[in-house]
Amino acid sequence: MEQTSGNPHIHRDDEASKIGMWLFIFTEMLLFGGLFIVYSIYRYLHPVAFELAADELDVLVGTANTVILLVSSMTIAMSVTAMQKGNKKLTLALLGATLFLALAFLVNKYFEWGSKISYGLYPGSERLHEFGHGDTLFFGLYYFMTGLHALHIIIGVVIISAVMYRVHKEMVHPTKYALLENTGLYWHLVDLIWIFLFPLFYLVT
Amino acid sequence: MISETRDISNFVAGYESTFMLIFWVAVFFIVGISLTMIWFIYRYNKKRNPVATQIKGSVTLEIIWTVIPVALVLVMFNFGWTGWKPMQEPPEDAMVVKSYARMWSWMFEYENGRLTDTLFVPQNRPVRVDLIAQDVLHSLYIPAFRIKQDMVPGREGFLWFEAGQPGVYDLFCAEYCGLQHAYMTTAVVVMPEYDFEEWLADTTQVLVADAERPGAAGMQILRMNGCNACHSSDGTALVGPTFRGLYGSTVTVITDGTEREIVADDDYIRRSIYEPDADIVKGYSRGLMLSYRNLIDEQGIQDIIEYLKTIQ
Amino acid sequence: MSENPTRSIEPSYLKYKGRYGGIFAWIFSTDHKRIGLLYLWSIMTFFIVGAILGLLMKMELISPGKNIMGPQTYNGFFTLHGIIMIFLIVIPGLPAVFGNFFLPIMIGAKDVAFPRLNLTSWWLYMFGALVVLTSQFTGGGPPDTGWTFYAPYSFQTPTNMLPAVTGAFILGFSSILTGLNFIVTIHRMRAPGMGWFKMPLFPWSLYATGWIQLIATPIVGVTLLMIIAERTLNIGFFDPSLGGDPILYQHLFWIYSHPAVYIMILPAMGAISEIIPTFARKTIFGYKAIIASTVAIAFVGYFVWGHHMFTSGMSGVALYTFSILTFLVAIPSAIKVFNWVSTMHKASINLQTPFYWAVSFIFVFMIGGFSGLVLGALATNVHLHDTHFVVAHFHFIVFGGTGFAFLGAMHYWFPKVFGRKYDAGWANIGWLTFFIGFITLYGPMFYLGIAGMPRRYYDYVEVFHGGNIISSFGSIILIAGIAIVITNLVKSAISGEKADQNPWGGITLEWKVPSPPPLENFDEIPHVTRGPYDYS
Amino acid sequence: MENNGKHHIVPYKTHITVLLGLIILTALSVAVTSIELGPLTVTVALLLATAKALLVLIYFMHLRFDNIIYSIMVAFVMFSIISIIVITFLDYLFR
Ligand code: HEA
Ligand code: HEA
Ligand code: HEC
Ligand code: CUA
Ligand SMILES: [Cu+2]
Repeated sequence: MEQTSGNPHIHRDDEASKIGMWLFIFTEMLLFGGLFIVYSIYRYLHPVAFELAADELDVLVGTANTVILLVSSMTIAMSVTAMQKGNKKLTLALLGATLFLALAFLVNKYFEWGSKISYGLYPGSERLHEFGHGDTLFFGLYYFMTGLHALHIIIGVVIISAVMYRVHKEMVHPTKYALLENTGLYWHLVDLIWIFLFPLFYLVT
Repeated sequence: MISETRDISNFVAGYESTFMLIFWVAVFFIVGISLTMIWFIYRYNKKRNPVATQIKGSVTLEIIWTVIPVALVLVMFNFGWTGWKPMQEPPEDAMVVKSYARMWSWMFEYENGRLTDTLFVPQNRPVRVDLIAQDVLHSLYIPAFRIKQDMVPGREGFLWFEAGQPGVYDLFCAEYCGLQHAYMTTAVVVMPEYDFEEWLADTTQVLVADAERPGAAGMQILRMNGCNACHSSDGTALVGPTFRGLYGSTVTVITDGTEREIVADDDYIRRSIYEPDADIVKGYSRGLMLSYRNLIDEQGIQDIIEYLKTIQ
Repeated sequence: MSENPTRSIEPSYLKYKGRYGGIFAWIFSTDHKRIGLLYLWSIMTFFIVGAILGLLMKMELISPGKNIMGPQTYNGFFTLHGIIMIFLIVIPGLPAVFGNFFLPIMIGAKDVAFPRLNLTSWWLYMFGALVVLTSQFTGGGPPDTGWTFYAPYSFQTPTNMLPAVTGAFILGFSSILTGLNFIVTIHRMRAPGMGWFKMPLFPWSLYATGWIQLIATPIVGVTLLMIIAERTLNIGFFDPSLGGDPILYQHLFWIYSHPAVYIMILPAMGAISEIIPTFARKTIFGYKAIIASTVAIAFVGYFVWGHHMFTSGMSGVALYTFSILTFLVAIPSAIKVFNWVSTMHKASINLQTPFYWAVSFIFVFMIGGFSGLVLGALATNVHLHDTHFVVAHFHFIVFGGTGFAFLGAMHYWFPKVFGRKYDAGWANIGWLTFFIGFITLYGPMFYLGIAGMPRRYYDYVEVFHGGNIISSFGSIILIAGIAIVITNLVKSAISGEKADQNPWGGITLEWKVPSPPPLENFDEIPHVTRGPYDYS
Repeated sequence: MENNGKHHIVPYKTHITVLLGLIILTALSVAVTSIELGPLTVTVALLLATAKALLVLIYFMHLRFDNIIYSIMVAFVMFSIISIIVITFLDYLFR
């Protein structure tokens, strides 16, 4: 690999990859930042419709998903600690837990979306257009933002699986675990975004 | 086209003074700095000055050339703001004209319900133009008056002015709005107050010269609604099919995805105008032509058909 | 391999053998210099396409009525011209070509922080470009919205918007990754001794640019995603008939696209800040002031986007704020101009082609900049918005600013990049022709705009005829100029005279390595003790 | 590069405490919704969310234990996001 690069001694710089990861996180924050602008403007323009539409969403499911993500955030943070302490088994177990929670989140989301859609609430649906502009926008944003967020979760699942494999093969080990750390950062970002999505869509009714 | 007279509209003065201020500051700096550079290049050329004097910088100078430009731009800003502010404040007693923009034609409606495709206004009287866009963004722009305002569908806007000189001025659509954007132009006719009143009261005129011809009323409707932007009467296909030879011919259309042949009779014409997306003429795109249900009444449809018959 | 009699026995980056041969030795290379050249060739190709489109538009506009194309074609042309020029040329332009090539060398590093990511950026760039270009030949035909994709027309036009928008999205990604890479490189890989304030100004400008790329580009990314969703799912984000607000689209678009104009100009200013001290043989005047102004432009430039929307019907408060911020963001540019000119004072000027480009850069930049001030003032903007005055403004400052700086940098670093000298006589003739053509082409557009000719007009009324003739005529001179410049450079790159390590007597680090540099730039990472322009 | 290798190890206990804090805050924000606070609802919800976000940033994402430069960058980015939202609202609030 290094030979192709024509650059035989790329030296390792964990700090650099961490800065890189943070910078990437910033771009993600702004990506969602753009959507938060859209959300807040339309909420401001259609306050009543947004509040009523938010009632349609199931607070219980939302809360459950919030807790799921928070716990998963903790497990992945702990897995870094476990790695630093050289406990491979525990690292794998914690990562496995994270993965499991991520999947649980997705399953939850799947049923949530499914019930909304079967109820006739999806972008471009007749029913939504009958409801009026505010609802159309609310649900448009709901699907778009939670959809984009779910996409990030799916990507996260892939990455975490890859990291687990590498931990298992000891390509990631107690003196070289930048990859694990960065995956953790990414996962926390996914959590961070949800922390804001949750109240904005489910709570402020 | 851009006239030198300052009273051509009430906003010319604000524009001119702002422009001139920035222009002269610009001339001063651009000429000054360019000459300085040329002088330095000449004076401090390698040949004349083989050894450079190393100067790291000067805080005093940095402050000077920060503060002076800041002061200058604030003045410029203020000119721009004061020139713009009155545009937001139409007088209460302004005459109101409603303007409708759609791809790619203009229509103006006066207080007494009269409709035209050219904007007629009285001299020396404030006119407020309400802006209504019916499909996409447009922008009403009268260069001679130095005014422009975008027309946003779903939201009402306005602009106002007071014209000072009788005459005919260009009116452009300044926001890109698709194929015929460059042809979405018309004129503003400024008339002395008295002439204007007379013109406005006279609701009988329908292109007097042509009134006798069969179909003249229909043609007038086509012109007024801007149909000619997309439909020619001479056989050329524009955005939509030509009207020439349409009436009574057999048209291939696509209805709900299936192709069929249909004779262009009264019903078909009516449907084409009221529900353009119901039958899409083969080879053309849906969604371009909008329904004219609220704009053309049954009488209008009959007049149009009358006209179409004349160019069969 | 006999390239460098001067010092190194290592083969130059142009010659070394990697794992692959032929073209693969380039398109799979993670060497920052090869990637820089990859960008150079791709950008040049696209530039020729975009420029020819510009030329054809000018031929259409030479007289009223139809000359060589219909309105549909014309609308497609300025859209593609704008997309190519902005997203494929001036945004990547200096950072991707010279940034890639020189950033590591100038800060004394062997490569950028993430070489493989760097190669990925190029691939994304090419892929995005390809996707944009497919829009021309498939579906409903070339997109015709202008490069701004304003809603709601961009949802309604039957033309092939999806590939264009998707392509722009991918290009944004490529741009973000380049910026990210540079920031990390600058944070982590400066040579020992090179503190932040011993870093040359070109890397500084790339650092500021990197930040703009990082925090502005995602906004347009998500906006473009929304357009895609809108066109495919009919959500209604910006569709007034579903309650959406088209003005909000404009906000989002310009939140990115205004900072983007500073992505274009900052590296250009950085390059000028390298050229001037080298040929003046003198420390740059006000090194720290220039850094401060770079950072200030990047920062304040983030909050002025609304000046593109003065006539859209925003609130008065918004107009007030945006107008005043627009004026304030001009100040750092002014500071730079004054510092550059002061650097020439008591210098010892070696008058070479790059210096001509630099001086003419300052000249056209001032014209473009002041016309920007005219547009930033509310009363004048109302009249001039969306007229050819704006077209003149941005060609002066984008093509004039970034373009002149690019060509200046091209000549300046040419010996380093190719290890050969360009033909100075032809280079100067090319510059002069180019300069004259440039002024003739775009100068009259100011007049046309003041007279009221709207932009994106396929056809116009007779009063605008005169100005358009001159302008179209200018475009022909300009081609001649560009053709001379490009031919000269291409010819010299192939068969020019060998250049030595430091033809201009520059003292930044890139002049301390052989021309062309070897694979890893430095045999030994230098230890920096002096300031970047310390000529004493 | 000097930073390679020396890393602060966050004990498991800290993680668990933080999680507890997060869950309490979540419960709080759900509980608050049932109280009628009028326009304050959004503010309270966002304040609670911000508190949660800070916990995640500071502890889970290690900002507290990392070089200060990371915190500065995060603050700068947050500031940018908030500014563009505020500036956009300058248009909508005063229309
Ligand atoms: C490289 C890109 C670039 C740069 C650097 C700039 C720089 C500036 N631009 Fe420009 N601009 C564009 C690219 C750029 N622009 C593009 C592409 C568009 C059109 C987009 C589209 O609609 O398609 C546009 C459009 C545009 C508009 C919108 C016009 C409209 O559509 O209505 C405005 C309005 O304010 C504006 C203003 C400015 C200002 C004030 C600056 C300032 O930063 C300029 C500062 C420079 C100087 C002032 C000159 C140097 C200073 C001195 C010589 C010292 C003396 C100075 C003083 C006394 C003040 N620009
Ligand atoms: C970097 C940016 C850039 C550059 C360099 C240019 C270059 C040119 N542009 Fe550009 N232009 C834009 C960016 C740019 N443009 C943008 C962003 C828009 C707005 C689009 C929109 O409205 O959405 C625009 C719009 C625009 C319009 C307005 C359309 C309208 O509103 O109606 C026009 C009209 O004349 C025009 C003309 C030209 C011309 C004649 C050139 C010329 O300078 C090109 C000159 C160069 C050549 C002609 C060289 C040809 C080269 C060769 C022949 C090669 C020889 C090669 C070898 C020997 C190897 N452009
Ligand atoms: C924005 C462009 C546009 C405007 C303005 C427009 N049309 Fe059309 N029109 C079309 C297009 C495109 C079609 C073909 C697709 C279709 O059938 O909907 C069409 C089709 C038609 C047809 C059917 C023609 C045929 O050959 O079968 C009629 C009749 C018609 N239009 C009448 C009108 C009238 C009357 C007006 C003005 C009041 C008008 N149109 C304005 C674009 C337009
Ligand atoms: Cu209507 Cu342009
Ligand atoms: Cu701008």
